[in-house]
Amino acid sequence: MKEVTFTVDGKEITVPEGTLIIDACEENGIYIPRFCYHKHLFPSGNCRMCLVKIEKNPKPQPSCMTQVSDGMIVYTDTPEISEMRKAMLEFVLINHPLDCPICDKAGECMLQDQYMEFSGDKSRFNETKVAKEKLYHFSDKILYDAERCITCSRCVRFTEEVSKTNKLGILNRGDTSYVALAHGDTFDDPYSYCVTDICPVGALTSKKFRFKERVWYLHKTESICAGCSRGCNITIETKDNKIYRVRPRENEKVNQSWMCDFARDFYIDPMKNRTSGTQVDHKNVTYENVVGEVVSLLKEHGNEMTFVLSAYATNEELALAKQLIDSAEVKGIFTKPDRVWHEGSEEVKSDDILVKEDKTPNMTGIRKIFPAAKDLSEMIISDYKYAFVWGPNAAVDKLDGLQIISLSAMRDQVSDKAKWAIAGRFAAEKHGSFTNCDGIVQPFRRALKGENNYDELIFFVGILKGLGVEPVGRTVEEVRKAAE
Amino acid sequence: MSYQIPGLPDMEYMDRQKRTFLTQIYYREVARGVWITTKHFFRNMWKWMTFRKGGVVVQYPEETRPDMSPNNRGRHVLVQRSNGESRCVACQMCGTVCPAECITIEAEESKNSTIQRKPKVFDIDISRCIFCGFCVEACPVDAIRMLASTENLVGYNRFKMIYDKDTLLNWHPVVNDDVVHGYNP
Amino acid sequence: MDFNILMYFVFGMVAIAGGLVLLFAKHPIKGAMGLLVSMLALAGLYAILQAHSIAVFQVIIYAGAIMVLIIYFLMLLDIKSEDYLKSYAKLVWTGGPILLLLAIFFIYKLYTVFKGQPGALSDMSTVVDPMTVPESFGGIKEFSTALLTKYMFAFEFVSTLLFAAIVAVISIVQLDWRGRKND
Amino acid sequence: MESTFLGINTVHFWTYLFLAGVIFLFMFMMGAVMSWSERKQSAQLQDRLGANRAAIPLPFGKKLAVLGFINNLADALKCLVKENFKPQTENKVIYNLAIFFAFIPAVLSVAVVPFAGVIKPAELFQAWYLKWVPWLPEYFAANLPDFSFRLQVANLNVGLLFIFAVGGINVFGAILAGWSSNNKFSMMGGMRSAAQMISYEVSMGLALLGIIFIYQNVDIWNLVQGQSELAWGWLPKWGIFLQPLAFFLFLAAAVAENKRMPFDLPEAESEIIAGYFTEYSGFKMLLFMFAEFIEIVFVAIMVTTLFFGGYSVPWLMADGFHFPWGATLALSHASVVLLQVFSFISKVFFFCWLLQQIRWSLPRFRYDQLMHLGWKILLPLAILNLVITVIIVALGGF
Repeated sequence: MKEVTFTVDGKEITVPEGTLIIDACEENGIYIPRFCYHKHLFPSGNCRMCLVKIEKNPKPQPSCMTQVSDGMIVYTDTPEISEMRKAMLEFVLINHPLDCPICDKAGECMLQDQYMEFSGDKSRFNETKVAKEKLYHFSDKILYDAERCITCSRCVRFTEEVSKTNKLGILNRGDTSYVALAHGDTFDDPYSYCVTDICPVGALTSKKFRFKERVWYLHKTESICAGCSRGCNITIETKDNKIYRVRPRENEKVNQSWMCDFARDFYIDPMKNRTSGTQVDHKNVTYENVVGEVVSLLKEHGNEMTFVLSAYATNEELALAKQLIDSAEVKGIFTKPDRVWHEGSEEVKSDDILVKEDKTPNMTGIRKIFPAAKDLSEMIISDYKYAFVWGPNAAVDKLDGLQIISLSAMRDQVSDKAKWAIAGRFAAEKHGSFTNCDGIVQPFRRALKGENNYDELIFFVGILKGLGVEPVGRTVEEVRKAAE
Repeated sequence: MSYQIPGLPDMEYMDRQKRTFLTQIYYREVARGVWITTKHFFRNMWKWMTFRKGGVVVQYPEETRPDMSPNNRGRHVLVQRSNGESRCVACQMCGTVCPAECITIEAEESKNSTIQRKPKVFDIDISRCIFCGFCVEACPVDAIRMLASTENLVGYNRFKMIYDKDTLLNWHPVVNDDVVHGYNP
Repeated sequence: MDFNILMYFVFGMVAIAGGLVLLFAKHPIKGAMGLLVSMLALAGLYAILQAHSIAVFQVIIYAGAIMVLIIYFLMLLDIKSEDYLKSYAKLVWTGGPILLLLAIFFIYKLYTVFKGQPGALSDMSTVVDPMTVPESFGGIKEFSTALLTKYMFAFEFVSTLLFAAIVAVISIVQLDWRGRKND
Repeated sequence: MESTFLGINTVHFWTYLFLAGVIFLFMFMMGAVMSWSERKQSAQLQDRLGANRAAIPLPFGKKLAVLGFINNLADALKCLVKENFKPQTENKVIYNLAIFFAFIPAVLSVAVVPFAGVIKPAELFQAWYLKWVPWLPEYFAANLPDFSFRLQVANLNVGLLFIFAVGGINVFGAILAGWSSNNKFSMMGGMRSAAQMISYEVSMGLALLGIIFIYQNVDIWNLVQGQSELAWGWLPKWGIFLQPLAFFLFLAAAVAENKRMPFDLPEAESEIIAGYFTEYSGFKMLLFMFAEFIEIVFVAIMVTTLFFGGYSVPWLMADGFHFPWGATLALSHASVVLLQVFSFISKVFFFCWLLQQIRWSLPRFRYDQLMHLGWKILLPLAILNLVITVIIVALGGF
């Protein structure tokens, strides 16, 4: 692609042809304020916040609508520009209710941030503000506050371009304009929560997160969504070991800036039917006891055992499991579509935006590490006496008559039936990495403290040590390094 | 060597170069110091023996100082609306600014759609509070104030020193009925 | 059993145990503690022999002054046990035979003493019985008189021993410094 | 035939065992009183009220606070039940041994101090106010008519030196605790205490040499006997009158030995936390504190015994008062003994009070000031005092 060179504030920048000024500047560390411009939406240029001075141009130009050209000289920080930003902010704030104390966006609000950074002036507006609808229920997920809205049209463009439902539009004009649905319609979009993320003010808020917690208290952890094999990059926001919300993280290759509503509910809804502790014959015993029993079982009956893998396992755990299977000479390796994580979550079929048919995060990883693994439905029971079942949702009737070792974070028929039951951890509770459907390996960090003192990795390390095999690594980092 | 501060009597400072032997062996200075403390000791003992209080301290929970300033930062209270509800909108400003992290607030939806937000839980842990008054400064709706009174701020049980919303609302304002409808800047 | 005899054995055992700790303790401070206990037990032995002055001076001079200084310097120097042991490992080959000879000599001496007096051990009670020693025995006056007249030379000669020890220590430390310079 | 126990006369054995128990208990009680007066006396002289909160609840809403004594009980209870922290040190043995080195000498050295004169039980229990046990006077009159003993646990003829010997061992408590705690601050505290105690022991010994020369004795019993005599027929030969300079030198040196304010550098809170016992907690710390309080009492006892005539009351002889103007007042043996004990204990109480008063009045010395006072002031003065005393004694002075 052809490259062009231009100058911003006396700094020479070379970018591909066709890049917008606002993007080119941001990549080079110059932040231009904006409300309506979003990287993954088509620019509309209606907020006038991103005006820049371009030499030989009589008027300031919106940087989100202007492509760079060779030899262009741009100024982003002249007195004129900063005056214009101040004026623009004052204009936006004329009818803004300034109810930050009761606004959920407060703390991450673009209007707040840009006012503090680029203006800081006192209001000169003494007249009465225009009162509008404050509680407009778009759907049972999304609430709209027309007073706070600055009609940047990001949400409208999102429904047009990304989710392609075309539900939202802007009604009226001037200071009475607001975002609205068609009469009698609801905003039932599978990606509807995304509009709360892209809304620069607190006009569109999530009902699930409404008044739950102030955003500056939330601890943000970078993670990978375990909802389907797409592997969207997400940020899990927690406080006191509780997930308050999940938001998408920008990744150009995987999910751009979006994620589906299903996955957000998937994380926020409290996990039901969790397993806890370690049991043998439904009696609580210590973790060390169970590890000892499983080790002796693997030593004596390894060749009569089948190993059913979980597609929720991380690559690092799978590497250790492979070592275990090789050293204990386990006979059969199977995998299963352990799809459902909690009851009542609605089944979403695949679509051509993000959601994939395969609802497990790491089936690609299993295929890579265990090319020989067959599906559980192909198993012949009479070949085996014992089954090591990892993860939930194995077909119980396929395991009839076997003695089961269950390692699962979720309680189901298999873990109830298991002779040896070990509680596992949910994806948000451990470190590791998933390989998504396109084969991209994405690491993630633990957001929650697990209830148990051990996770699957520690369990496998313990088993390997019991078998007298030196594990390739004892921490996620060591295993990752050994795999390289 | 003497050194005059206006309004104070002459103060003598020791010139280290001119210390006498008597000063250097300390005994005379020690005797002078002990003499002062002994005078205090016997005066207080005499007061105690004649059933008067010797010390100048205030036995706090039983006694309180009568000369407390009206600006003293004492007990926290929540300001009410005319219907008796708290004026607080649970914005967490006080909890955020609190250096002792003693304020716990949980918000909930108010039935009044103009107010929208109100506290479900509003706890102040008085045993942790350092009475700095930042919460009063931070409050955007003048919902939290501090009374001058410091009565009964102590307790034998630290859980009883956590003041909940009802306790904080339980006071009788002397100000006129300044009602706030919703949040109106 | 007589109380004095009982205490004699107790103090004797403690003294020997302290000496053994001094010899075999890996850490120099523990060795010094062994020596200290040994000193205190020796003072106890003097005390049950009614030699109160000697007992008290034993504690004042050896336990109260010299051991304090030794421990003080051991703490300041912070000798690590292994280096300390290594430098003395060679001394076993010269010190061992000498120790053995001394042990044989003392056993022989004890043997001759008890051979001549079959009831020596049981007679010890009469030796240390408070009734049989004069009232002034072990008093400061008698002790001083004896020390400053009869044992004057021995007393002064022992102080030269201490002087020799100081010279030896300085020479060892200086050797050590020279070694370190080469590092 | 007298019965014996392990070769010791049974009556002697039980008498001295009883005496040792009583005096041990006395020292403990005094330690408790000192820890109380540490709070209440300091409060009084600083216009405060002092500890008065801890109380035992009584029925009808009353409370038993006993002038803050219950605070002491609460403290002891707290120290007993609280978690016992231990430092990560490889010398657990020395760490635990150090407590004994600090505590035992404090109570051991009081063994040679006489609390009263010769006691004759056969006569003593004849007094109507001591006839608590009916058979006791009859038993002593019938079986042991001539039995008498001194109110002193150990009758050593080198008593004063014994005190020095035990005091010398006391240094180990601080120095070993400081070293074995594996803590820089503890180590500094131990070092400071060792340097300080060794320095001041010299002046203390030299100051007491004057006393030894005047009374020509190191036996504490004889020292007190010597002080009971009269000079010129009217002045008691107390050490304070014969050796006034030595008294002041000894007082300063003894406070320094005691590691109390203004010489509390080994445990200077503002600099090195708690010095050598920083790493001790719970009951072990309590023992260190208690040893310190008992040492205050012991310093008071030493001052009383060596400079204020011990148990002696001016002009009181074994059979009553003989005033210098010729009048006499006959007293029974029991009355004399009780007067002596009372005299001794009241003097001790006064000096305990004085020591506390000094401790709460003065700021801490700087380290160079401490060493300056010890080596450049006290030591030359002690030597001067000694020389003058020797000259006077050689000229046949007193």
